[in-house]
Amino acid sequence: MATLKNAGGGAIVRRMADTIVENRGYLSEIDGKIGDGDHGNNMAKGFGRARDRIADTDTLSGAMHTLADVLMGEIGGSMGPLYGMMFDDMASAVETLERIDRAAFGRMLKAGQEGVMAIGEAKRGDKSLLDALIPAVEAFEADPGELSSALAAMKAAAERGRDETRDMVSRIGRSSRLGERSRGVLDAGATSCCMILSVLADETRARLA
Amino acid sequence: MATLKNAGGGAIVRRMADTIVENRGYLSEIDGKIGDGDHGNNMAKGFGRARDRIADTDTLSGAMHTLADVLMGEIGGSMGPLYGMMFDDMASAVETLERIDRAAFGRMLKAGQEGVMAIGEAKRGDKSLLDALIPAVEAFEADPGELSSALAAMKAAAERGRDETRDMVSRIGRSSRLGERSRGVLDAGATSCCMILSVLADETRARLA
Amino acid sequence: MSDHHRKLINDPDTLIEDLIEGMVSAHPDLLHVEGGTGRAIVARNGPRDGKVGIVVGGGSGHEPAFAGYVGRGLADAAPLGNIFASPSPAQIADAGRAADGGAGVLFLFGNYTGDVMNFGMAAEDMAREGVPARCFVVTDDVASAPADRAGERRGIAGDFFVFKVAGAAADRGLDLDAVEAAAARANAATRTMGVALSACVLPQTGRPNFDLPVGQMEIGMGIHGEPGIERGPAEGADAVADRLLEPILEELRLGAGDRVAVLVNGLGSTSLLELYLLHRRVAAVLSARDVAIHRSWVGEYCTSLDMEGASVTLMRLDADLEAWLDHPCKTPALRVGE
Amino acid sequence: MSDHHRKLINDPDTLIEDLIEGMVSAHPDLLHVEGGTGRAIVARNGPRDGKVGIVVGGGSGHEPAFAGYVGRGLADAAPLGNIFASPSPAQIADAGRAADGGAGVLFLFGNYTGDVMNFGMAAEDMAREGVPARCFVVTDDVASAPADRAGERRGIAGDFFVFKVAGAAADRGLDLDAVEAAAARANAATRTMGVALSACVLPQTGRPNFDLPVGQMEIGMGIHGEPGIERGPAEGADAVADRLLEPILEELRLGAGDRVAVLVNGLGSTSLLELYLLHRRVAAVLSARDVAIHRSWVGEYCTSLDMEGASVTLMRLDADLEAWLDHPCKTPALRVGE
Ligand SMILES: Nc1ncnc2c1ncn2[C@@H]1O[C@H](COP(=O)(O)OP(=O)(O)O)[C@@H](O)[C@H]1O
Ligand SMILES: Nc1ncnc2c1ncn2[C@@H]1O[C@H](COP(=O)(O)OP(=O)(O)O)[C@@H](O)[C@H]1O
Ligand SMILES: [Mg+2]
Ligand SMILES: [Mg+2]
Ligand SMILES: [Mg+2]
Ligand SMILES: [Mg+2]
Repeated sequence: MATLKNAGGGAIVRRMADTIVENRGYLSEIDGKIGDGDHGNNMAKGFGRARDRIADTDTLSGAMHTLADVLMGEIGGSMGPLYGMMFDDMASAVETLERIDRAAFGRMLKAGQEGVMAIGEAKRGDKSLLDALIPAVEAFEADPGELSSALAAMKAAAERGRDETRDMVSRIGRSSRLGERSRGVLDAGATSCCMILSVLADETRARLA
Repeated sequence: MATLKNAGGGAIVRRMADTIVENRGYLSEIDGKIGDGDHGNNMAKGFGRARDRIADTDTLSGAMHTLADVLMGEIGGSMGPLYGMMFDDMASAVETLERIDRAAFGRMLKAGQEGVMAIGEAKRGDKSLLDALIPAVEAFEADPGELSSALAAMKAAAERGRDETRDMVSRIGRSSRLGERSRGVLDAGATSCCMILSVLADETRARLA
Repeated sequence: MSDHHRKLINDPDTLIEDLIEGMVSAHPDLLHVEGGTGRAIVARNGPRDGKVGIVVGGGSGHEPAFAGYVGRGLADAAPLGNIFASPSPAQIADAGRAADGGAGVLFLFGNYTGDVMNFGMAAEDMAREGVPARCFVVTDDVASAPADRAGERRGIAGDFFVFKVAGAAADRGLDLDAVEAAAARANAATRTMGVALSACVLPQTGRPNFDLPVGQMEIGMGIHGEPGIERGPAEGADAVADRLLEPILEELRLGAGDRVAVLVNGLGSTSLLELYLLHRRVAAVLSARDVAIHRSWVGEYCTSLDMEGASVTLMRLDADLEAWLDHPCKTPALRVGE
Repeated sequence: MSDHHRKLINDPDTLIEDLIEGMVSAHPDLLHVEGGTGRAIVARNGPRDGKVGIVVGGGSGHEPAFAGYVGRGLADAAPLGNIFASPSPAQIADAGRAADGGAGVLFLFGNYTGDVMNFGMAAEDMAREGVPARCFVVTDDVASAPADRAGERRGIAGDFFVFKVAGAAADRGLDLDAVEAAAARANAATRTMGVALSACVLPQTGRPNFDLPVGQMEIGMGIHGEPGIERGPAEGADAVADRLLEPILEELRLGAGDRVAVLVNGLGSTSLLELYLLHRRVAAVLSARDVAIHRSWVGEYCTSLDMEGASVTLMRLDADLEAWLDHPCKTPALRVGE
């Protein structure tokens, strides 16, 4: 059964960072509709800075720890703690492993989800990044196939989850005071979370051996 | 020989005020090119306020005194003193007269010009309202015909004078620090002065008896 | 013609570091930087043994808030976040450590998810180091939630009064419980509502952070451009002042004989002339109800970069709040007393 | 979508009257109105027998200038003109009479045709009433004429230092000649240059008073939007600070051991964040030349309504200027000393 080598996973995290930095303007624009228009700026600052400290040859867990340290230690904002906890807990779940198999990958995803929920106290349906993350983790678990198949299911579910935030009324964060006016636009965090999970799925699948 | 009745000349000053108020935006726009963009606002405020205190039946000299009082007492700016002195001295030159003939009209214009020059210390060619006023007064004097004809000459000269300010380099007021950059646009004060003299010419000619 | 606003900044990546250097260079007698993160601005003459440490903070872009309130009698330190983003726990803890005089530290900040999480994490970190640190969340923005959910409201310009009161209480030697209680009294007595007439341009990108057409206003908009409660054609000074006052007066139930402090705050590019016109109306409305103004502040105290707009804040006074408000302080943005 | 900016004003015809009511309502302990024109704002605690009266003024639209500088230790009174237009002689004379304490009155204002004429006429009127009144014209704007015609220069934010010095000299009891001489020393030691990144919107009409495309800047622009010396693409904080400093440093011939006061002034909608970035560079450049900063002010002290832009002013200090600068004053816009 194909697994992912922990070593060399730094490249995956660097591709994530590339995607976030490329989408800086887009993510800020979405956030501007019902938030304060800075999601892309904050994210690009954190991921961009982490990218400079990560080598392609780093382990996946090491790279995620570095990313978490930058987000939580230097970036602040909402994303510092939320994605900081997510990547920190994901990293801790696999840091002792040389190779990450389907089961370990699933534990890693689940740990990330729980990390976000512990610090942010949001639930599914609140119109947040959890609306991409939770269904993605569920789909990964539920998929009957191998790791590659589960990753594809995860990515598809993240995209659907992101799209579903469009019709939600926000109950968390900056946009939660808008009531009905928050309906009709994507959630910025769900959009960035979907990007992160998509890169994770694509880059992992390309490295399965 | 046709002359102008001093009584009822209030209507002439009120028409002047109408014209200035109507051209508020245009005069500010011209001033904006090489000045601070407020010439129309200041003028409209002063002339508009004076208009409310003048009756059509007032004497020309009385109406000009009222206008001068408003300009000098309440308006300030550059135009308060300059046009204030002009109308005050014009009014004083004819205030004892029942009818204003060509000679008296000429003395009135000359007094206005001297009033402006005494307070503002500008000369012809400095790119100011004097570049409309001085040639207009000269043309009035030089005209061989009756009052009506002299008024027509005055109006035409004021328009030429105004147009000539376009090619001048400013040596006075706000725009004088621009050097060559002040060339190429009309002077705002010359433009308003030409409006004032045009209305004075037209309305006087319409009332000659 | 481009629509890209070039702001008077240098490298966007060093924006906050440049700001900190600028503030300290302008007020070297009042401010300096402490701690490894380089993000904590500390009063030269504030923190001292036995005094509760006062830390105020949040994202940048609200200058003079928050570092402008650092100085004797007000805040001991402020950690500076990025534009519109909470500082990180490490940056906050730097400020907390600098402010600590052995009597505990109070963190005061506006009610935003990011700030709640980051300050909360910093307070936990400090507790582990043996420094009792508590969080106090300002919730003055009446437009951001109904009265029965007042605890969910955002903190905006009312920070000014809550910080001032907490700073004075600490400076007078009250203990951590009492300082927190003073802040709570100030927060309970303070209401703000704002109006925006334009978006603000994010200095890093040169682009407005949302869309608000010229000639329109948004009532109740937040200081990061969070949408408000109503959008419509912009109105004049008196009409806008009346709209902003209405919910404030209703909630504070002000009547004859009451005393208030007033803050008319500019969001960035509304002229002082306009702010004075707003104050004129506020004073007239209060006077018609026989409510006395104890003190007013008119100017830019909590901005939203270069947003056009303003807010009105009232704090309903009692004898203690009045005394804390009048307690001397000396900071870059606020000076009170002799 | 309309391009008409609705400003937070009421009837344009009562704009200045509303502003005056607003200022007095916000600072009743410091300010009141005297005289029949209703346009003279007077210090409650300023004018007194035997003191030279200090009157500062000019057009409105530069708030807090000029009435914001009225108060004990600085100006005794300020007549308020219409937006960007000198007050009239009658309005000026109201201020002059209120400021008169029998030792003469000094009128201080920026060098503009309108102000020169109106203040000059007012001084003549007062002289006829038996009050010796003199005019002092501030000429700090290096961009407005070459050094050999420095007397023709405009007065802009440097007003701040010249007014402060004259106010202190009068408060210390100097006679009219000596106060005038102090103002002259301050003016001779003060240089300013400004930059605009946008036009200002005239509140009465809701329209910009000239055209400056987004992304462009004009170096040397006046505080009424009078064109400057160069237009080009907008630049960053350091580059702009360097440009503004260059002619100032050259004219003031500042070198090792010299001391200066610094004013980084916002024109209306440039954020305090940006102003601090400018100050950062000013401080760095001065420090590289071993020039010491005695004191700095960073904020909005002489605006141009809501214009985007800033100016940098330096005053080269000697012992007297420094003492006058440090002399206490208490006004709405400026407080110095204990
Ligand atoms: N408590 C929370 N739990 C999970 N996600 C959250 C929470 N609060 C906010 N978010 C996410 O944060 C996103 C906004 O992020 P960002 O713009 O970077 O922060 P801020 O709102 O502080 O400016 C939202 O779109 C939402 O997905
Ligand atoms: N000394 C002077 N003598 C005559 N006209 C002058 C003088 N100074 C300025 N002006 C005129 O004033 C006009 C500008 O008027 P206005 O815009 O109302 O005043 P300000 O320049 O004070 O804003 C100029 O176009 C010029 O014609
Ligand atoms: Mg955001
Ligand atoms: Mg003008
Ligand atoms: Mg934010
Ligand atoms: Mg003007």
